[in-house]
Order: sequence, then C-alpha cells, then structure tokens
Amino acid sequence: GAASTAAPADAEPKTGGDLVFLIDSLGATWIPNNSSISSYQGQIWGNVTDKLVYVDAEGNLSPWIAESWDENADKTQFTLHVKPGVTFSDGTPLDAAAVVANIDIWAKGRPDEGINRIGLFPSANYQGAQAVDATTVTVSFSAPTLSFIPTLAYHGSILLSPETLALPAAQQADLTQDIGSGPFVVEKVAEGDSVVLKKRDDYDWGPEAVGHEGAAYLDTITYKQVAEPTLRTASVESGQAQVAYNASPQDLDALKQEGLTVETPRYLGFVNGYALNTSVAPFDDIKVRQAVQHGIDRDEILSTVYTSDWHAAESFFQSTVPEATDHTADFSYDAAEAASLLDEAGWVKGSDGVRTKDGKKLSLTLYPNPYLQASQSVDELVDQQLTALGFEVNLETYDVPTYSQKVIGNTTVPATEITRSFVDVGAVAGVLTSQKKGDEDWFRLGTSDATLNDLSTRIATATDREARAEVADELQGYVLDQAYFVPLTQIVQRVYVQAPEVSGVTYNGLAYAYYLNAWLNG
Amino acid sequence: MTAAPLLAQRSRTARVRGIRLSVPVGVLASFAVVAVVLAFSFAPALFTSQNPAQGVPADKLQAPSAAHLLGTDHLGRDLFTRIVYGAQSSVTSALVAVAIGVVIGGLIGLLAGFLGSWTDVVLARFVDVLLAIPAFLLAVVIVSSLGFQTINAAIATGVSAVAVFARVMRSEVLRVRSSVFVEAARLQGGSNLHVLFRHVLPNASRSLIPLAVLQFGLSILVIAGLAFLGYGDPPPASDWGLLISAGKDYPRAPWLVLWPALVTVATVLSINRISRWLRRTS
Amino acid sequence: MTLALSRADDVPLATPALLNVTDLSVSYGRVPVVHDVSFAIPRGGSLALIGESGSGKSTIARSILRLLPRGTGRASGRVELDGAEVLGLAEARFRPFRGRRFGFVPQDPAHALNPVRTVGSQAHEAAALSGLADAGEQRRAVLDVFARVGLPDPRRVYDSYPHQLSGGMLQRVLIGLAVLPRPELLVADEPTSALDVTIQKRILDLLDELRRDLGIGLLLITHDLAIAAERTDEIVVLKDGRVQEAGPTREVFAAPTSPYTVQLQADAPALNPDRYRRDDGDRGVDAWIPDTASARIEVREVSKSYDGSARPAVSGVSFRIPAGTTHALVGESGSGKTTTVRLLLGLEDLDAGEVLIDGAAVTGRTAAELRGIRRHLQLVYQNPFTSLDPTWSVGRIVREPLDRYRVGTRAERAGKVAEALDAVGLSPHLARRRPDALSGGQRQRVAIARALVLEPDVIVLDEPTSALDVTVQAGVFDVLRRLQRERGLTYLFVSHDLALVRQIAGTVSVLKDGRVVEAGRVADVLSHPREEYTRALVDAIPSPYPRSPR
Amino acid sequence: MLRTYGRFALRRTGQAIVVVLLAYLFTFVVISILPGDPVTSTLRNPDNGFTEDDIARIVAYYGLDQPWWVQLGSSLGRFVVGDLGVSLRSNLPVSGLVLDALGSTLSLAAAALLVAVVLAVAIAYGTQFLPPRWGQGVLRSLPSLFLSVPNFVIGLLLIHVFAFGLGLFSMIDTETPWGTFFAAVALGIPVSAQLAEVLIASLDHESRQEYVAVARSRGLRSGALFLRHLVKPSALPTVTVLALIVGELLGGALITEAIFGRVGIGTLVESAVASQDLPVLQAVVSLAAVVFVVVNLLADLAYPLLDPRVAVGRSGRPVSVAPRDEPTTPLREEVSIV
Ligand SMILES: Nc1ncnc2c1ncn2[C@@H]1O[C@H](COP(=O)(O)OP(=O)(O)OP(=O)(O)O)[C@@H](O)[C@H]1O
Ligand SMILES: Nc1ncnc2c1ncn2[C@@H]1O[C@H](COP(=O)(O)OP(=O)(O)OP(=O)(O)O)[C@@H](O)[C@H]1O
Ligand SMILES: [Mg+2]
Ligand SMILES: [Mg+2]
Repeated sequence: GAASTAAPADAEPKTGGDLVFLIDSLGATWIPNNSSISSYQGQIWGNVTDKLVYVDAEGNLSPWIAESWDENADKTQFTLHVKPGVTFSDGTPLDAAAVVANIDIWAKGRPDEGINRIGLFPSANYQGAQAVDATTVTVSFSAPTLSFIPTLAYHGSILLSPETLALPAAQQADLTQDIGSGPFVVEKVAEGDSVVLKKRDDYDWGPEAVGHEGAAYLDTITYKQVAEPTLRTASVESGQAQVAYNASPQDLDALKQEGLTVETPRYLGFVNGYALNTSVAPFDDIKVRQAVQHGIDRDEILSTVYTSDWHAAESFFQSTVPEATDHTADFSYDAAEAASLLDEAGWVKGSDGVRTKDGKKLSLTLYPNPYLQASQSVDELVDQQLTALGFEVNLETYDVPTYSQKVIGNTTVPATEITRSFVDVGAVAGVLTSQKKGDEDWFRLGTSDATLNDLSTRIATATDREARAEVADELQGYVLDQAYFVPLTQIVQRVYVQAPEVSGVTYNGLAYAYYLNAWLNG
Repeated sequence: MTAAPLLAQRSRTARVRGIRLSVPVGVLASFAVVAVVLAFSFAPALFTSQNPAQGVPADKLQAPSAAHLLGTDHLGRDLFTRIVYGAQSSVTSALVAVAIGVVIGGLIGLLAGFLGSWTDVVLARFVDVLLAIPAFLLAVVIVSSLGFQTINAAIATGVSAVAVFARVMRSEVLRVRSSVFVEAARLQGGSNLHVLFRHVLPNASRSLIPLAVLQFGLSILVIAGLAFLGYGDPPPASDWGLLISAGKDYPRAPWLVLWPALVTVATVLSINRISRWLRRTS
Repeated sequence: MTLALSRADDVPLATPALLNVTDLSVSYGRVPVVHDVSFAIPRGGSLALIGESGSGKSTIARSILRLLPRGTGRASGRVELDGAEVLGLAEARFRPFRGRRFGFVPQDPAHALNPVRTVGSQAHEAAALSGLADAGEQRRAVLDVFARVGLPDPRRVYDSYPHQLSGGMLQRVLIGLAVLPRPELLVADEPTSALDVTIQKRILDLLDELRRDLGIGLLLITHDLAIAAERTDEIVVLKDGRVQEAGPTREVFAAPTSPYTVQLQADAPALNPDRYRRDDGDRGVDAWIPDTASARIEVREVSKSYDGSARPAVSGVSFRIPAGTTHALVGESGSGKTTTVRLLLGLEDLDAGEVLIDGAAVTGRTAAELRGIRRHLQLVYQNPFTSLDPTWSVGRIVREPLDRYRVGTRAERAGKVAEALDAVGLSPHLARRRPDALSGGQRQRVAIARALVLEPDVIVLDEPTSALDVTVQAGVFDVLRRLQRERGLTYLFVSHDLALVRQIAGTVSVLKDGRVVEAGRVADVLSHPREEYTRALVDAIPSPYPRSPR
Repeated sequence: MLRTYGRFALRRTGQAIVVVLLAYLFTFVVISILPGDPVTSTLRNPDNGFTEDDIARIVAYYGLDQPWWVQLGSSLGRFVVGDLGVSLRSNLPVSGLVLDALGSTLSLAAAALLVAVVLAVAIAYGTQFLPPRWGQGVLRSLPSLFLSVPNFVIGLLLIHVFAFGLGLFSMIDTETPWGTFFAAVALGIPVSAQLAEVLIASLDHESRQEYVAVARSRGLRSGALFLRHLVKPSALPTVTVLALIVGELLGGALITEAIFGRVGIGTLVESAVASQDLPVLQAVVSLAAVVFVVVNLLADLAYPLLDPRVAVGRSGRPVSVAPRDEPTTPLREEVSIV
C-alpha cells in the first residue's frame, strides 16, 4: 500500500468525524462518463465508486473488485473474476452482468444521447464483453491490448449500477441519482456549491493495497467549492476546514511552518514540458531545439515557482512511471552550450539582445497550459531565461475554451506545453507520430522519422511488459536526444494542504485523495 | 410668467461662479495624481530603470526596501516598475472604453434626439436593452464572446457604458434642440446639418465631458474587476487589476495587493474629484 | 445713510422705531455685497428699498430675517426690532421672532412653496404660529385669510398643489400666510415683479389695505421706481450695496440729490411717458399712417389653436404695419402675443388667415423662398439668456446670419459685424467673449446686433427688455430708436408694459384671450381706452405721484 | 386621468416585454459571434482522447451542429413558452439551476440594498446636520471614496478581517447571517455611494430652494424642516435612481459571490461564461433584464402617483406639469445613472 500519513506511527485510527474538503470547483456535469476524469469531480467519484483494478502511486496494479484476471498470450482476450458479495448502495449486486454493462458504456458511451465514451479506453480494438457466470467476465479485443488492465484502474473506469447507466443523460447529470458501490454515498448536492458524502456502513471491499477492512472511519466528507486559493488555505489555517485542494506552491513552505501537512502526490504520465513543433521555424532546426533544452534552468524554476516537494524532470515521463529511466544528461542546463548551439545554427545576437537570422527574429510564443495551475509562472520564468539567451518570447494565455480552440490541434503552435497522465506506457504510442488514425503527432513529424515510427509501433503492439520497457527506454532516449521534447519538471497537479489532524489518506497513481482509510486525530 | 426673477437668479449664480473660479486645492492635487499616472503611461522609462517583465528570481517576494521601493513579486520582479508600466494598459484600456461609450453612445443619443420619430423609437429600445442588462454582467458576456484580453475587456466595458452616454446625450440633445438659440439659428438661415453640428452637438456634449471623466474612473474599476475574474490580459502584463488579483494569491506579501490597490484608488478618486469639479463649473 | 441715521435719532425715545437697521454690512464668503446700510421704519410705516438687480436688496432683507445662506453669508451691524437687537441672538432665541413678528413675502412665488405638499398643509405651519392649536381652527383661519387676500375659491386653493395655481394666486397665498400670524413687520421682496401688471396692481392694493387695517409695518423691496413712488412713505436707493440716497419718498422724487437716482428716474418709462416724443417728426412714435398707405407687414385674420387646448391661442387677429413705424402688441400674459409673432415669422403653422409681407402672402412658399423672406425679417427674443448659443463667441454669433446667407467676403463680414456691434453700442473687444461673460443688457444688445447685421427692414421684438433693469432697458431702446431713425426700420414690438409702449410705439393692438379688443394710435388708445380691459391695463400703470390722482 | 394613466401603463408594459425579448436575442447574438461551441472545446481536452467522430456525434446531440438561425428559432420558441432549455455544462434544466441560485442572490441583493440605503441615508443626513463642519466635509467625500475602491478589494478586506481575523463567519458556510451581512456590505458599499451622492445632491438642492427659507421664516425647527420639507422632495429622485441601481446589484453579485464563495446567479454566470454555456447565460441575462425592467416599470408607474408635479400626458407619456425650469422634477427619461 502507498498510504502516506502524517500521524505518528502509534496513533490509533478513530471512528467518526466530519471532514471538509475545499475545492476550486465542482466541475461541470455529473454524467459519470463525462465527468469521472475531471480533476475536481474525480475526487468525489473516487470515494463513491469502486474500480475493478487498483493502481498505486508507483504504478503497480493490484486487484480490487476484480479479484484476479487472466489474459491470453497475444493479449486480445481477458478474463476478469469479480469479487462476490459486492453491492451498490441501492442494494443491487455488483456482479458480472453489472461489470459488462459498465465496460460496454466505457467503450462506447451513448454519444447520440449526450453520453461520452471513456476517452482513453481502447475502444478502437474493443470487440465486446460477456458475463460467463455471475462472477466471470470475458473481454475481447481485435488486436493486442496490453493497456486494457491498467485502464481498469484509470480514474475514468468507475463502476456504477446498471440502473444508473440506463438513465438518460439529464438524470445522470443529477449526482444523487448516480449509484456507486464505494465507501461513501452521496448525501446532499448543492449545485455549484457543495457535495456531502456519508459513509456506507456495510462497505467491506476496499482495495487490498490500501490495507483497510470494513467501512470508512469518517462519518461525512463535505466537498465545498471555494474558488479563491488563498481563502481555501486560510480556512484550513483557521480551522474552518481540514483540506484545501490546489494551494499555490508559493504558499506551501509557510503553511508547513504553521504545522499544516502538505501532500504533493505525483500522477503517472508525462512530465511537464514542451512538445516542440518540428514543422515550423525555428524548431525545424535540431540545434535550436537543443538550445532550448539546455537554455532552461530547471533548478531556478523549482526554487522560484515551486518548493522542495517538486522534482526536476529526469526524462520524458514522470519518474513514478515503472518504465521511466533517467535521461537527465540529455537536457541539463548549460547556458553557454545553448548559446553556442544557437551561434552554430546561425542565429546572431543583435543590438537589442534578440538573435536574428536572414533578417528574421528568433521569436517564440508560449501558451501556458490552462490545466496546470503554475504553468503561467513557469512560462513567465522560461520567458526570462530564453530572453537572456536571445529569444524574443511572447506569452499568450487563454482560458480553457479558447485554449482548446486556438492551441490544441493547431499545427502552427511552436511549443505545446504538456500535462498528461496515463496509467499505461502503451498510451505513448498514440502521441508520437501520425501512423494511425487518431494519433496526435505532438512533434508534427507525420511519418517522416522512421526511427520514431518504428519505436512507436513496437510500443503499441507489444505483448510483453518486460520487452516493452526496453523499447520505452530507447524511446525516451531518442525523443530527448532529438530534442523533440523539452522536459521542465515533474508534475504535481494535485496539491493537498491538510490540517494536522487528518491522517491515513491514500493517494493512488492518479494522485486523487482516497478517504477509506482516513481519520481525524484529536 | 416667471421669467424675470428666474433670470435675476441665473445671472446671480453666474456672478457667484465668477468669484469661485479659482481651483480648489483638492482638485489641484487630483490633477497632479492624474498627471503622474499619465506620465507613467507615456514615459515609464523616466520613472524606473528596471524591467517590468524581467525579475531576479532569487529576490522573489521581498518586502518594500530601498532597492525595491514597493517590494517584489513571486518572480522577483520589481512591483513599482510593474505598476508604472501597468499604468499604460490600465489607462489606455480605460480610454478605449470611454471612447467607445462616448462615440457610440453619443452618436446614438444624437441621432435619436435630433431625428426623433421612428429612429428614436428603435434606438431607444436598443438602449433600453443595454440598460436593462446590468453593466458588469453585460461586460462579462461581451468579453466572454470576444475573448479574454484586456483590450476586449475595455471594449466590453465601453459597450456597457453606451447606454448611459446615449441617454444623457439624447436628453441633452432634446433640451438643446428645443432651445431658443437653436430656433434663432434656424431663423438666421441655418440648415439642419448646420444646426446639428454647430449648435446642438457642441452644447449637448458639454455635459458629456464630466460624465466621460467619471466613466474613465469607473472603467478603470470595471476593467480591474474583469481582470480580477481572469477576463483580462494574463501576466506578465501588469494592469493594476491584474496585479491586485495576482497579488492576492500571496497573502504573506500583502504589499502586492496594497500598492496596486492604493494606486488604483488614488487614481480613480482623483478622476472622480475632477469630474465633480467639472460638473460644478461647466 | 447719514440721512436715515439722523432721522432715526430724531425719533423720540418713547416711541422707538419698529425696525432700526444700523450700519448693516453683509458679505458672502469673502465678497462684501452690502456696505454700512442704515434705515428705520416706524410702526405701521412703509419703506421702499430700491435699486438695480444685484444691488443687495434681497441680501438686506435676508439679513434682517436671518435667512442668509448658512456657511457663506455673514452680516454685521445692528438690527433692532422694537429696540431689541436680533442680529446677534442665538437661533433658538430668534425663532419666536420668525413669522410672529417678522413676516416674509418672498421674491419668487413659484418657488416659495414646497412643490410636493399641498398649499393647505403648508398653511397650517403659519396658522400654528398665531397660537391656534386645533387643526379645525387652524383650517378656518387659513380659509379666512385666503378669502381676505382675494383668492376666489379658498377651499380649492387649500387642497391644491403649488403648481396648480397661477403666479398671482401663489403670491396672494404667500401674502396671506405672512400676515396670518399678524406680524409687526412685513418684508416683501419684489412681491410683484413676476406678475402681470393688472395683478400687480391688485397685490399692491392688497398690501396697502393690510397695512392700513392691521397696522403692519412694510419693508417693500422693488426695482421699480414707480411702484416705490406710488406706494411708500420713505425710500432708500441702493447701488452696489451702498445707500445712494434716502428720505421721504415725496422729497426724493421731487428733488433727487444723487446722480444715480436722477438717472433711475429718467429711465423709468412710467415716470417719463414722453421720453422719445421730444424728437420731432419721428414717425415711429407719433405718425398715424392712413389705411391706404401700403403696409410693410399685414396680418389678416390669423388663428391658431395648439393641440390639446380648448381655446385658440390666437383667433382672428389682424393688424398692419406701415414701413418705418413701430407697432405694439400688448396684453396680459397668455393673451397670444408671442403666438401671433411666431405665426408672422412662420415658426408656427397658421390654422386660418394669412400673413402678407409687402403685399405678398407668405403661406405656401417653398423653404427656399421662406428663407429669402426671413432675411429681411428678424426677431429679437424675449430672453437674452437663452437666445444666444453659450458655446459661441459674440463675434461668431453676430456673424452667423452672414455666414448662413453667404453675404460678402470674409473681410466684408468682419466689417459688418464690427459695424453692427458698434451700432448697438458694444465695444469691439467684447466680440471675443462668450455670452456667459456678458451682462443681461449686453446680451440683449448682442441679440439686436445679430438681428441687424443682415440689414433687415423689419425687426420683431418680443418683450426685448422684460428681463432687464430700467437703466439697461433705456439703453436698449435708445439704440433701437436711433437705428429706426437712421435706417427707417419697421418694428413690431411686443410688451405687457404699457408705460413702455406709450414711450416708443406709434400704433398699438390690444390682445385679450387671443383676440384684438382694441387698436389704433397709442396716444388715442391709452388716453381714452374704450374697452374695460384696456382701461384696467392703463390703470395698472403705476402713477409716479402717490396719493395725488392726476 | 384614469384613461390616460391606463394607456401609459399599457404602453410601458409593452415596452418592458419587448426589452426582455430583445435582451434574450442580444445575448444569443453576442455569444454566437464566437466560432466553435463549448461542447467541442470541452471534449477537445487532450486528456479525454476523443476522436473527431466522437465529438461530432455528441455535438449533434446538443443540436449545436444546426445553423444559428435554427438554433435561435428553437430556443426563442421555447423561451416564449417559458422553457429555458438545458445547460450545456451540467446537463441540468436551466430553470432549476436559475431558481436554485436565485434565492441566495436575491437575499444577498436585498440585504445589500438595505445596507446601501441605511448607509446612504446616514451619510446624507450627516452631511446636512453633523455638528462639526469638518465632519460634514469628511462625510461628503465618503461616497467618492467608496466609488473609487474596487469592490473585490473591499470584499477581500472584509473576509480577511472578519472571517479569518475575528472569526465572525466562516468561508465554509457563507449563508449564515454574518456571512450574508458582510457580503452585503461588500456589495452595498459602492451602491450606497451612488445613492448617497444623489441624496446629498438633492438635499443640497432642496435646502437651497426658496421655499425652505420661506418655511424657516415661519419659525420651523430644523427637525421639522427636514421631515416636513426636505425628505419627500429629495426622496423622489432617489427612488428613481434606486430602481436603476437594482441592475448594478445583480452585476456586482458576480464578483461578490465569487469572493465570498456564495452560490448564486453570479457564480452561475461565472461558470457559464467559462464554459460558454449559452442557455444559462441567456436565461440569466433575460432574468436580470426582467428584474430590472419590472422594478423600473413599477417605479415608472408609481412616479406619476407619487409626485404631484408629474402627470401623464394625453400621449401616454409622463410630463412635467411644474414650471419648466423646475430642476427637481426628474422625468424618468431624463434621469441617468452615473
Ligand atoms: N448666496 C449667495 N452667495 C454669494 N453671493 C450672493 C448670494 N446671493 C446673492 N449674492 C450676490 O450678492 C449681490 C446682491 O444680491 P441680491 O440678491 O441681494 O440682489 P438684489 O438687489 O436682490 O437683486 P435682484 O433685483 O436681482 O433680486 C449680488 O452681487 C449677488 O450676486
Ligand atoms: N407650444 C404651445 N403649446 C400649447 N399651448 C401653447 C403653446 N405656446 C403657447 N400656448 C398657449 O397659448 C396661449 C397664448 O400664449 P402666448 O405665449 O402667445 O402668450 P403671450 O401673450 O406671449 O404671453 P406672455 O406675456 O406670458 O409671454 C396661452 O394660453 C399659452 O398657454
Ligand atoms: Mg432680489
Ligand atoms: Mg410671450
């Protein structure tokens, strides 16, 4: 288990207590498929629903509602063995039939009725699921799908009562009608304001990895929306709440000094960094790309924007990803090296400090990623650092809707700032090139880089995890060597500031707070 | 029937005004504040040698000191410098807002009041709609449609002020249009256009000036409010509203909120004072 | 002032003057406006305070009543009522004097009552002062006093809001409320300047009567010399806050000693009916042109009703004005004078009748033709404060007609403007000023200059001096008379001031309720009025020689 | 009188309805200028991993693939019969969302109005009667100061002092009496400034009127003078401005609610704006217009009944029947909010 706890080792868990969790937003709709991956609503779904598989902070998978599973040799056929005796909070059994109904809706959704499918579910290869008996489910795919089992641990794959799944979208959007099997049930919803969860007394099927039997300790959890970050932390400081979500990194040291606990779990996925667009100037030149890699002082970012809870990137992936390997040397900070790379590439510094080549300025526009809170500050600092190097840097900040219109999918954006989680390294294959329909082609290489094509295919079609890990290492080395990707820091997208009495909170591989095992001291 | 005493009264106030034309100290101080702010926005480099966008990260969040008069922000940028440079966009955007309000609102009011009949009816309904939607809500809706940038916030603020200017202009035009000197101008052989541009417009716009000054101050606040909600330019821009809203995230560095807020209050207060003075003297 | 002072000293100690003002000086802020004024009023006596606008008359009244604006107004000197000094009293000790011993009739009846409360509810405040506590008794007292001041329907007045009453009625209400508590001294600040001559006379008669019957002392403020002469025992002449002359009215009039008083007396039309008749052979005033002479302007049977009013504003009005003469339109307020003028100028559409200029009908002309006609037909408005664009300079205002009609070159226009300003006696340096920076008389001269600059042959003057002091008025008419002589201009002159009409017009039409009730030579009509209405108008002209009917 | 008043009432009501419909239309047009739609942009979140095919089908579900006039027609058709549609963001019926939010906002607005009126009357009374002269001067400059402080600064200040410093209310449950009170203070202060300015100006104006001097010459005490002569005429223009200010309260709620963590119309708008939730925005804007229009309609209808100087003309328009130069007769068409 990966229970991180602030309580002294000898403290005995206490039953009872009400926890108030202050959150920036309660997200948009509550239609489960549409909202379960939300950074905000995911917090609540995680406590009111269970999943088939559990993933811990280090990316290890372990059984949960699926007691065990089998897979065939070419990883196209999976058999899940469902834990018996599990019920939804309305009393209906969580059996094989219910699992089939859930897998079906994850894979397909009901788009014509406004219900999305689960985005990262390997729907393209999905052939179907069958309940063999009350506790056995078989799932088949048309191609090797190593990512299927990890996906079951993904925050999107929450199990809901088949009756809920059959409801029309407008009723699913009412959280009180969404029935899960988790340790807490929804007690009260004030739209846009708060959600109150109440413990489910007969709960007894928490993930083995968490190491907790029976019902939760806490009586209730109140998720209360407070949009201002300082008001959230101030409320915890003044004892009006127990947890403040997403505090500003700048504040953390001071908060710790006041005796509060700060939790900065990292999720599995890519590090924060820029995917460079090789199809437009100046990043069509490898030397310029490398200059950016070496021109960024990550320590300064860590010390200015973040705190000691953040870690420098060591690779293209977060170091908690099991397949991640250390490639720090490929992109270490070296301003002199960066400058000489730019000189070599023919970019000459002018009197205003900006480099030019053939009359064109070395300019670059950065678009801070609205999904990452500190992105703005990081980009401002990168702006300062690259300006010193002779770049002319512009910052364009957009809100989420504008960002998704103007930046996402825009093939002229020179550098896209990445924040992206995944539970299985197989997902990486989909972002590197444009070999398959739906591939994202982050670096705008198309299929022009044969090495990358090959690496990407090998990751995607792997049927063996060990072998795939080696390919992943090779891939990380290649991408960083070609300077397609400029890593900045490892992402902590979810920061929790807690009152000292909060103990026993568990963070899974997606860094959501799970309160099954949590209690309040004193 | 009451012409004579009325006139006596009017001439007296005119005489009284003649006595009072000296400018009060408070107004002089207000002009000084506004002059400094304008100087900030036209020649920021005169007031500070530092760079508003480049800071020394090691010096982050320093309290006010000799090196950093008003302290530094979370990236070690000098707050005073940022305020000085922020004046430009705060002032220009407020000017843009006022210009939109005055020009569009003034035009609507002028046409509605001067042409009357169905033009008046149509324009009046349009103005009613603008007026019926709370100004700040209207600005938010418009800025959400144009995109979250300071210039768009300024445009939105301007549009939300159109109704006020249109109404004042219209009633002024109606007043002037029916005044005796306009009829006199007609008797002197003046055409419609001549009367409109030479008599009605200059007279009607006189009362628009204090209103425009007042709106200038209000616009600074509205744009700051929009920036506060995140509907303006992002950092490293340093509009005052943005500085306040970014500063509030650092409760341990209260100067980050205090100084931009004080500068904003001082500026708006001075502008309001000037507007009041103009209204009283014009 | 020394005069008044010595007179006050003459009064035996046993019967102290009712009001004794000694060395009163008043300033607003740092600006002194009244300097060392002294006078006294015996019990039941009357004193007139006269002087031009702004000379400090109201200020003196307000200092006595302690109604100077708080904060700015400051008075020094002594004001004694029945020997008791009141200027230095604490407000709480002075309050019993208010209303009970000092009654006040304000200058402007239209603004002297709270507009959102009924007249009756405000009258109770006055009734309460007379010691009546019971609301019913108070009401009865109020209705009584309303009847006493000649209000036709006291009950209706009691229930009305101020705006529902005419100026004359309001003035009577105010007088009634002031005398209701039977004060010892009534201060009446220009109680009639806002009113028609006929009503004016009635009000002044009422005041005389009350003074006689109730033994109330009267301080009457006026700028009208004739009224002062007719109605008061003593007079104090003010100019710029200083006493110019004081003494028994009769003596002052018989032998004025200060040049200012001399001038005032000379300028007052009622006191000088023949001012302009001295220039012999002046057709404007005296000539009576036979019907056969061709008329420069002829108005035939014109009628006009405004939307929504039952009675026509003008109905069947006719008159003709031969070239080079002055015709006057007179009548009380609302009798249709202005409407007739507007019809003549084509500013309103005629319902019936026609207007002929040089024998040709004006109606049915195109806009361009009308414009051509207007070139020779100029109007001077009643009110010089509204008829000039405040944003324009005087030079530009006067040049406007030239610009509009594209007369001559730039230089020629400048020359004509200078000429016109010169003709009305305005110095050229005023051309750069804006109207706000001019006095009322100067403004009206600018308006006349603007009317003159196109060299029209007809000028219509709608009460051109009703807003001005007599001295200023005299100046304006001097100019008009001179221009008529020099250029042979034709004037249509609108007024309700018969004394003035007698001075300057040759022929006259008397209007009542939109109809001409009498017309003819001024000398005939005013000396031998045939109609009752005209007689009333003529009688209302204040007579300069008090209590000695001619 | 009754006939013309009826015509006047009818005319004003008709205008009010037209204005609300136009406000609805206006919002639609303004929001629809923007290319793209909220659903697409949410689905485009790269974490979702949707294909364009998936997105197109969902967009079709919301009817967002239709040409704008079809969308406008159907939504206007629904609006006229009182159906506000379904939120694009939360998939819940808009009417429910708005009703839920309305209660909190109305109580906040009502409290703020109360705070504003009390504060404004206190300030205005003080400027006329506070004994020390300098005190009057200080009070006179208060409205101007209130109007110069960004209201979010006031809000933040109140929270830090009273919620965290003194612990009078908590940010968790902001709908407590103290929580509502301080939010109302933050919202009410700028409004009180406007009211106070009008009130002071009209008190100043009225007390300079001749009739006040004349009433004083009848020996009235200051108190009686204030109550009998000054209150009513100064209150009339203030009522007019008060009606115009209602809109301001709704607009100001946007920031106040965001800061005080209250759920109401303001927060509804904020989230709707962030997600381009057109049906919600349209509903809120129309609602605000309805509130504004109804309040002003009532004020308009009441005015000729309250002020004896204003009557309804035969054309069905209110006209001033007082002497033309009467500046205290604010015909509503001439009053402006500044
Ligand atoms: N409240 C005031 N503040 C400052 N100056 C004033 C005030 N009232 C009057 N004055 C000035 O005092 C002088 C005397 O004014 P006052 O009203 O006593 O004149 P008046 O003789 O009554 O004139 P009118 O015939 O026009 O009524 C004028 O110059 C006037 O401008
Ligand atoms: N524009 C108008 N609309 C309606 N009625 C009007 C209008 N102008 C004047 N009247 C009415 O027509 C009648 C004549 O008014 P007019 O102005 O001609 O009188 P006047 O003799 O010039 O009075 P005064 O001496 O007061 O200037 C009055 O009863 C007046 O109320
Ligand atoms: Mg006076
Ligand atoms: Mg007239």
